[in-house]
Amino acid sequence: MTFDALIARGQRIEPRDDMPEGYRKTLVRQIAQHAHSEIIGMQPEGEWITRAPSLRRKAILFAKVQDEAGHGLYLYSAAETLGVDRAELTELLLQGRQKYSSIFNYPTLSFADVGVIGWFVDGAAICNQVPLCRSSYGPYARAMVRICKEESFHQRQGYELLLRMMSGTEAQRADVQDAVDRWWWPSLMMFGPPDDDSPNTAQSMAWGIKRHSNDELRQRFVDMTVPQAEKLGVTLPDPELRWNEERGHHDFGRPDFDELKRVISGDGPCNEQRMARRRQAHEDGAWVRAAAAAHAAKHRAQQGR
Amino acid sequence: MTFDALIARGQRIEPRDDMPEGYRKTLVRQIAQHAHSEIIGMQPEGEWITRAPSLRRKAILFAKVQDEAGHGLYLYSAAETLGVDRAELTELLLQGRQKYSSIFNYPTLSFADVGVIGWFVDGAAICNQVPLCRSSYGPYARAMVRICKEESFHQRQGYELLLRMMSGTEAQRADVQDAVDRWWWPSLMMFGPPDDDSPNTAQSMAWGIKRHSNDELRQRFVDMTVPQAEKLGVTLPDPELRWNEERGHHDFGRPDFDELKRVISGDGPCNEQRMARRRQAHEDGAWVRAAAAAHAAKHRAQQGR
Amino acid sequence: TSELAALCVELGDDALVAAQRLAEWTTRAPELEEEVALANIGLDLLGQARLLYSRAGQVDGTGRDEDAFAYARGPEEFRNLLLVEQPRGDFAHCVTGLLLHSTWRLALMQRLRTHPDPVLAAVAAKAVPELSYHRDHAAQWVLRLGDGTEESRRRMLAALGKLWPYLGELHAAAPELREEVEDVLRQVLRAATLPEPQATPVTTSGRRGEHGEHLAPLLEELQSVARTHPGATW
Amino acid sequence: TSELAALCVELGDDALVAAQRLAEWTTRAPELEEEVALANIGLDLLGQARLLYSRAGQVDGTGRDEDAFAYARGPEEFRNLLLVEQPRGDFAHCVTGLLLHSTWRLALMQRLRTHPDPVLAAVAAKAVPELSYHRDHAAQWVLRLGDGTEESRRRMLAALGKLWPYLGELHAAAPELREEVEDVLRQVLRAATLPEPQATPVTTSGRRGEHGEHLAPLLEELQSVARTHPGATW
Repeated sequence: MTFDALIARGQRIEPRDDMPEGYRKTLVRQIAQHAHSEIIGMQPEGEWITRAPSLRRKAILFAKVQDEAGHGLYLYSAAETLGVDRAELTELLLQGRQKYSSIFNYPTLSFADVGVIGWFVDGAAICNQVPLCRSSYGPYARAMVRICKEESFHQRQGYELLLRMMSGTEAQRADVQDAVDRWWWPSLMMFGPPDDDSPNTAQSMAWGIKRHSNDELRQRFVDMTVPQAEKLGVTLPDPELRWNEERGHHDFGRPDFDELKRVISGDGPCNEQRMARRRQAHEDGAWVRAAAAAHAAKHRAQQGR
Repeated sequence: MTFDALIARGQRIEPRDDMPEGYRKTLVRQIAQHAHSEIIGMQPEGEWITRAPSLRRKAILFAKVQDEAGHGLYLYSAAETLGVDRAELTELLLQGRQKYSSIFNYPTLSFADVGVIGWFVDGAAICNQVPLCRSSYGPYARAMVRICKEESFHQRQGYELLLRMMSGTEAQRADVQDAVDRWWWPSLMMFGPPDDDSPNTAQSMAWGIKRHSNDELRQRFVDMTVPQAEKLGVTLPDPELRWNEERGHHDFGRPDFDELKRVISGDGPCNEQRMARRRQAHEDGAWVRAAAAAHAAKHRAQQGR
Repeated sequence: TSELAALCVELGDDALVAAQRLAEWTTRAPELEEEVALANIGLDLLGQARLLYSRAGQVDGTGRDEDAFAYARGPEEFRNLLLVEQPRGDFAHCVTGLLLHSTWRLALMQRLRTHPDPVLAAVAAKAVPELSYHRDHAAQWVLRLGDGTEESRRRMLAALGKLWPYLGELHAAAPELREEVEDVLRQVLRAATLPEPQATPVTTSGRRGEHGEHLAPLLEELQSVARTHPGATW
Repeated sequence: TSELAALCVELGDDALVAAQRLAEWTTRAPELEEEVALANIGLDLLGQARLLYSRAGQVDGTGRDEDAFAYARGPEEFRNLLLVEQPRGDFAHCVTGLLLHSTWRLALMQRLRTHPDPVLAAVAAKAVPELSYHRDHAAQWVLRLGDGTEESRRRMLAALGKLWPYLGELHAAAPELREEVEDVLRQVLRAATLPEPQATPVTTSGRRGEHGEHLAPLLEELQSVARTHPGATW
């Protein structure tokens, strides 16, 4: 069956199938960006593993950040089925030629941020990604199934941490509200520019790479999050936020999309720091990777002919 | 006047005077070792500048560690009058071919250590060094005058910190006693091996480089320190320590000179750490020193002829 | 007077955080002379911080002493510039940060010498010669490194690229100093044969409490001993 | 039982401190697979620490929970081996430390499976397969690095030179394991074409509370959030 016929029937495209070059390129870019986001996304929370205030929270956070490394691995593998390799994609990231999610360029300032990142950022990621489990590209869709399962687990853990903190001391409650204030708008920006300023959406939807528009997903996230915020006892920092009976959805303010552009183009509070850390780890690890390769080559030479 | 005549009259040897090669070599070794001790000696206290528990203590400690760098500078300059240069001596230190005082190979574990180092280590240094203000070699003697003045200031500040801590909380008093317990014996070892095992002492005394034997200086330190310990309200960890009416001195136990040998030969708790830090700073600074030299050379080329 | 107290706290926080970063250089400087020089500068700034905090505690009505400001506030209460909280970096980073901060602080302190509060005016008068030395020291190193070896030039350019955006924060905090500060910096760069960096200015500011991830660990270390010994005297 | 409690605390402290050092590798590992592997090992050790602390609190009569041991003790109360508190170092240092510690701990836990205390015996039984994996993982890296490139070999030799002396501490803590531990290590070195280091064993020991300067800052970081929020629930 041809590519168009498979897409039309809602069947999956597999690596061996023919596919248009535009489809392949768009997918590589999207999957790579997603993989990079998992890896860079380890940083904002990673610094808190050594500082987690109980051993149980330390174990939960350590495991979560480990899962993110695992997600990165799945996704780079999915990208490799499209004829690129991980080292190549890593180079593109380090040269700033491929992006990662803007959200990870904001600082984590207290342990409450760990909870709010779980609640908002993993929550937004789930809204974005659950539809991708039905992506037209098979390896990507299958990776998303595993990833979404773990991320909803992370989201619950984040929210549960916040519930505990809100039943704690005054200082803890203040930390939670402060973290909510700082992460709310950046989280809304995770869904990308508004639909009227998102030129590639139509093609991606036609190809079955994307299933919903940015604004639809943003609305879904807001509707999901508002009752959780009420239950938690925090205020979302948007005076325009209210239930619209007619639409059956919450109305909400417009995120500062100029800020989103600035952050994506490199001028967020932590862009440089995140890239520097990733680059440093890559450079510091070069001799290790070289040694592993040299050892493997020797070993092969001895064993094989 | 000849070297021997000057020494016999108790007059000072100056850089332009003739001197026996053994005298020169002994002095270079001694001054270099002293200079290295000042520089390595910045490390045990230096780590506490960022942690000092009040701004006043932070300023005092910052200034003290700065003074030690200054002492190193004076002493390297004194050594340079004997025809060696600082870079050369630094190389010898980094290669482990010249030593520094064994005391700096013990760890500083609490802020009380800062006080006890001032009290014991600067106190012992003063006992060692005051007689050196009358050293037969002029530049060394003059450097010692400045250094001793600053060190007795440091000693008073250390002791004053301990007085304050002893009038503080139970935990503070416990920290002081613990620091005293850890630093007492290593401080006694600062005076070197016992006289019957110190082969170079006689020649050094004849040359006027040394004025008192190791055991005499050790006794002086003990006699000076015991009443200070009583006033402070701490116990010196030596069951044999008591006043000997007949001798007019305190009797005290024998330090573990095997430990001293081990620490001098490189196996103290922190030898490797101290050397690694010094080496790292030297290596990290290489490009800066190279740039300064290159800039100066360009500048001279432009200005000159 | 609450404005005066806020100003003293801001300038005190800048000085304390900058001094703390300089203290991190202890035993790590590229040469002994530089150990002495960096400690001198750190001590000057620490001295300024102490006077400014004391004044703040007098005029804000709380009667807090200098240590209350340094040891009993969390990172969210600090108002220091983002410029001074950046991690230590290499020596090019050190002298570049010092050049930017001391140039700006000198221009400000020169004006504050005529502040209506006589105590702040006196602190400023004392600070001016100190800061002139800091600025000159930094400028001389920028010259040497900018016009030294290939490596030192590369490192200077990297440090400039990294820190220049924080000028945006300085200018936002004191627009009236902008021209003077930029003039001085341009002169130094020219003498050092360095191009003026083209960098987007930061829009966040430590003056509004919008700190990065590096301030909290810095204060954690600064306050660690004091906090584990409640009720202690030092 | 006070002996049992002390043993649980010692082995718990080793595991916690080692896990903390492994956590420092997060986002700094040489490749992604290694991020996952080091976190796995860290999580195993953290799990062991939690079980051991809980048991210690049950049998020492204080009823303390796991967090009381981790967060409410100062460095002078920790009994971890000096080996595990050494600063992070490079990756050769990481795998060398892991090899020494896991080889020793595995030998010990194998014996503790028959300890009269059924809880400790169960903890040990659970730990044995975990530690076998840790040891194998470390040994494989020692092989690759020892017999890899010139640089990796040089770094392996440096790491061995640095950490081998701490075997003295392990042997002092458990003389009965010495032969077994040395046999395993010699095999790994031989396979990695590395010479056995000639190093004077350390004579100090973390088991007697004789810690170096690195433990206090490690705990300062580990305990910082917990200590700034007294009375909090997490």
